[in-house]
Amino acid sequence: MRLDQMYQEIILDHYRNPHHRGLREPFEAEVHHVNPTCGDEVTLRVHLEGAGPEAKVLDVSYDAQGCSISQAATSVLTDLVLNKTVGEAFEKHQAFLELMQGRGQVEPDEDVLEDGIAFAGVAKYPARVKCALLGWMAFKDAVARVES
Amino acid sequence: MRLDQMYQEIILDHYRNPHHRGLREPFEAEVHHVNPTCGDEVTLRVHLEGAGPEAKVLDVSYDAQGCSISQAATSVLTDLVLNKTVGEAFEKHQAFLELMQGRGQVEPDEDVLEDGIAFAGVAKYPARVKCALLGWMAFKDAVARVES
Amino acid sequence: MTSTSLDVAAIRKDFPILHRTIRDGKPLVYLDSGATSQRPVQVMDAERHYLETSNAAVHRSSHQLAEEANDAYEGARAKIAALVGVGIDEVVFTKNATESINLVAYAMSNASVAGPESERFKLGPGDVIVTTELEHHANLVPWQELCRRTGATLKWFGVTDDGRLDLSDIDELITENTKLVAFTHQSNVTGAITPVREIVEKAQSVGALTVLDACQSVPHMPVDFMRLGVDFAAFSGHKMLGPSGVGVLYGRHSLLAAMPPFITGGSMIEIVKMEGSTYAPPPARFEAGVPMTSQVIGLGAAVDYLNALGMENISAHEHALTEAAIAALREIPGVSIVGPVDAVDRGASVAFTIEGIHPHDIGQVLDDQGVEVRVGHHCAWPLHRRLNIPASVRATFYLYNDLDDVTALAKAVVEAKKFFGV
Amino acid sequence: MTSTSLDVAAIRKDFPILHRTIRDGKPLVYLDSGATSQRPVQVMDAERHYLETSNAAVHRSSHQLAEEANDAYEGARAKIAALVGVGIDEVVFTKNATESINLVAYAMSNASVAGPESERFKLGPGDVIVTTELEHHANLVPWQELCRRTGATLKWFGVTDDGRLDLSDIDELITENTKLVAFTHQSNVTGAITPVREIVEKAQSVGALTVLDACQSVPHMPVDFMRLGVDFAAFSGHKMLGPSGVGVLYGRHSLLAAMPPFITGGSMIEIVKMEGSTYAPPPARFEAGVPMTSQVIGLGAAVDYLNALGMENISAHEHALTEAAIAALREIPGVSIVGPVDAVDRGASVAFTIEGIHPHDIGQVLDDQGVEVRVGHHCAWPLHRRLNIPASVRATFYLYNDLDDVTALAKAVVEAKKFFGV
Ligand SMILES: Cc1ncc(COP(=O)(O)O)c(C=O)c1O
Ligand SMILES: Cc1ncc(COP(=O)(O)O)c(C=O)c1O
Repeated sequence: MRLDQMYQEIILDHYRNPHHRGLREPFEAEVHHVNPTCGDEVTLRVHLEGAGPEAKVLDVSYDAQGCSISQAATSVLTDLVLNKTVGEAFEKHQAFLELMQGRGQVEPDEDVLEDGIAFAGVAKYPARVKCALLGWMAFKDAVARVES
Repeated sequence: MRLDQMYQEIILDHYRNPHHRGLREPFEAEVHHVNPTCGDEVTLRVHLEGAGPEAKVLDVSYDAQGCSISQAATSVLTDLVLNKTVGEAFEKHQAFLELMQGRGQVEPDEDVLEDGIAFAGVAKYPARVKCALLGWMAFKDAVARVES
Repeated sequence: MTSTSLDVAAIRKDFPILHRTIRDGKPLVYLDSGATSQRPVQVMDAERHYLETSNAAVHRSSHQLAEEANDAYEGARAKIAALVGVGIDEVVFTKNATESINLVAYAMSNASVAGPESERFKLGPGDVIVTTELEHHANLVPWQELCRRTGATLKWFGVTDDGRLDLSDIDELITENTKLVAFTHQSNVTGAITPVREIVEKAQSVGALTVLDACQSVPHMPVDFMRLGVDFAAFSGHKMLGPSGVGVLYGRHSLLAAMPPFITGGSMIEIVKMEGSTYAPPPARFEAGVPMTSQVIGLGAAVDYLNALGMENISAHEHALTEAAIAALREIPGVSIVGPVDAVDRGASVAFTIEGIHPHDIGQVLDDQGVEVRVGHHCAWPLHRRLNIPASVRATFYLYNDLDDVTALAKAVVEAKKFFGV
Repeated sequence: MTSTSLDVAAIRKDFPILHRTIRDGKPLVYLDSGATSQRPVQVMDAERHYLETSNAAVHRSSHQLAEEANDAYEGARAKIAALVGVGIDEVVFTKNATESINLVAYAMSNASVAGPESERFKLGPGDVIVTTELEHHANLVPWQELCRRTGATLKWFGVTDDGRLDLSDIDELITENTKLVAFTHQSNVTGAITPVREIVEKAQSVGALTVLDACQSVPHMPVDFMRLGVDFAAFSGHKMLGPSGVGVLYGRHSLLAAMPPFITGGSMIEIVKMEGSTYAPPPARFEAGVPMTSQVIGLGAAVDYLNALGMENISAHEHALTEAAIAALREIPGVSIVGPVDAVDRGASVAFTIEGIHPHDIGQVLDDQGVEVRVGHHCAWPLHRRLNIPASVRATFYLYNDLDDVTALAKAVVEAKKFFGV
């Protein structure tokens, strides 16, 4: 069943037990993003130390509502960026973006994306790509706001 | 040639030598009508005596710019309604309208429409029907304005 | 399995797309006609025939092609007017129902810079526009924007727990200050059918205009705007077997004749000078530019198709499918219907949720089995908020669906539950 | 007789309508492509293929059909953007060029009730909009109405006796008060091509926005909006072998991103609450409602068709026909060309009058011989007034015309003179 390619166990695990969920203090920026076609929403906060690409991501906290794909992707995101520099986090974001927009043609690098490679199957369903990117877009936006 | 059905000699005669042309005094109402698709225009005045259907059409004077069909139809109109009652004039208008909207299927009554029967061929060209009706619509509008 | 008053097997032969498969060879079960319907060969052939024989710019050129094009275009207008019981000159063509509604909203703001002849449509602070909480965004956002432009206030009818309009405060909402009441004929989510006459009578008693969103009614049941008494109504061709890119605005003739234009340009003018222009009578006044010509003609063919089946029969057929779908879904534990659970005054939109699975995920499993439904808020976000659900799954039925499709839906839902282990 | 860089005989095989006859069996000589072009089978087939395989509501549903529909729709957007040298997100689909121009005009009036983010588009008394006396009504009346709504003043470039723009007073017209300059790339009557860069540079020097009416250029020659430097541009699908019911607005991305919406409703929103809504980024912000889906896809196929022939070749071909037509008509006594009599900076619209015969009557005789031209003011009434003619006859050439058509035109004109004895 092709469905199993999309709903890999890793994704369902993150969905059922999301990592780092909840809104925490302290934070420098909070953003609210929605997926207007389906109504999925995420409120996301970042807590950074320092400035520029060398700043460190001390916390990413969030409250979200949405499908398994958007929930799991946000959970994976927190695993990937916590305690990394902003520069490293953005590299991972770039890699995840390429994977998701690759229509299933891009081979993900497990060293970079860790659990994120489970989303390779989602990339074959263009309508769900937005779900997987919701949290990531919010993260990028939040960091940009801290910096501006 | 089918064209000869449209451009009957009577029509071309009225076009070359329009009857009752020019703007005259006295008049009770003056209207300006246009055909917005082609830019044909007519300014038309009526001079009535009395009121209601029994009022008499003492003068119809006009200044017009347009194709042979619109010019000739206005000329024929003046022949048909001058010195008639408004009621009679409207009957002729009605007969002419039916002829023009008949798509060539209506047999015109020469007793009622006189030279107007020459327009039977025009009725086969829907795009030209508006040309033939321009002066008539202006006449009807002008009479209505006198009465209101 | 055949169901009711329609010979669905014969009908399906007219719809080539229904014979394709989805994902790994699953037969297509198309349950998304509420978003857009499929098109029979008769409609596609009518457009093509026009294009291969008479295509020309209507209302502009006067050669033989243009004559034929005009006849085809205006002939379609007559058919469409007859379908909804209105005069030919009361039918304005737009690109979709969304534009139709915006047309009225913008004409009303334009009225405030027009002369006294447009008095009837002027709005300002203190004036009230009333809409409802179950509207499609197309019948809500334009009124929000109109209020923003004019300073008028937006108020709205609420919704009952089973997704019907709550008209209990009609006397507070529709008052002397109310200038316009905009509401849907049938919810595109809950399927609830509005008691139109009740609202119209109240609106008329205070002199308010009425705008009916008929997107989900005209394709599915006999509708007569004249008898309903509404002043304006909007619907889209693509939801009633017709082409995309064509919508309809019905407007009472006396109102259209007094209303300022919306989109301006060629073919809607009377006289144009650099210093200013005057406008043609309706419907031309509201059809600027070269129109969606072949699409209007295609919509005329769609009307022929619907008439040949009979709107009463279509409505009865959909009623039977709705009853069956609600019954089948309610048998599945964890499924909640979003909307009335009886089929009284209710159209063929069956929305639902499943405890423990997000609608997007349900839709994915259904798609994997060839069952094409819509998931999300279906452009009715405030309604979903009111019902405390982030989204829903929506199956919509049309004349080419039958009881087999209902069975396929129920089976796929059970499968979804199994897949997610709930 | 073949003419130039195109194999017209082969091309004509793709256009079924060109093989019909007019009136009593006269072969069709279609010289009205300036009003609307004919459609090749490739375009009709592309639409039909989409409808028979993937038709769904784009940007809404997420099942497999909708996925395929989205890909087809957005794929067409990419092709169209590439044709005119702009970014994919800079292409907005409308129903026709008229709507495209109105979109900008209404967004500017909406800016006056929006927040400071729309400052760039606000207009009021003292502000000036500049247009020209040779515009199509579609690029004139919307600006008249915008001025009426906002209190701004409309000014315009005049026209020379041979139907070109008179830019001699550019420094008086485009000043610090000028907020927008709207002008055509090519006159749909005189065929005169505008020196776009000269106007754009002047407009940019005072910070005014530019809107280019590209209806008569994009179908006929290579056009690159980015290189021309205009801020907005409008054109219609039906004039470039594409379906009716689809138009394009190009907008510079930074401007579209800052501009308030025009038509509001589904698919253009970000968040909708009863109390108010926010809007999606462009191009979605400007595409409310279910779009003209199959028509956009058809337009994509039209772009493929044009590209396969090559816009340079099409332009060269039309240039040759224009030169031949002007030469042939000027040989006939009593005929006056409306527009430049040389073919320099001039497209394939050849308008003319005949001493002593009204254009409407000329058109009738031409039609009787199968020659389909347009008569009237061609939605450019102020231009005709300026040139002191009530109307004109207009022959327009496209890629499926050849020198035989020029000969047929000239012959029919001689016939018309004979018929009316002038
Ligand atoms: C120069 C020009 N501008 C604008 C238009 C309007 O285009 P449409 O009617 O497709 O909106 C046309 C054609 O009608 C045109 O030739
Ligand atoms: C109830 C209702 N109103 C309005 C619309 C908008 O129609 P369109 O998108 O065709 O303009 C729809 C469908 O999308 C609808 O279901």
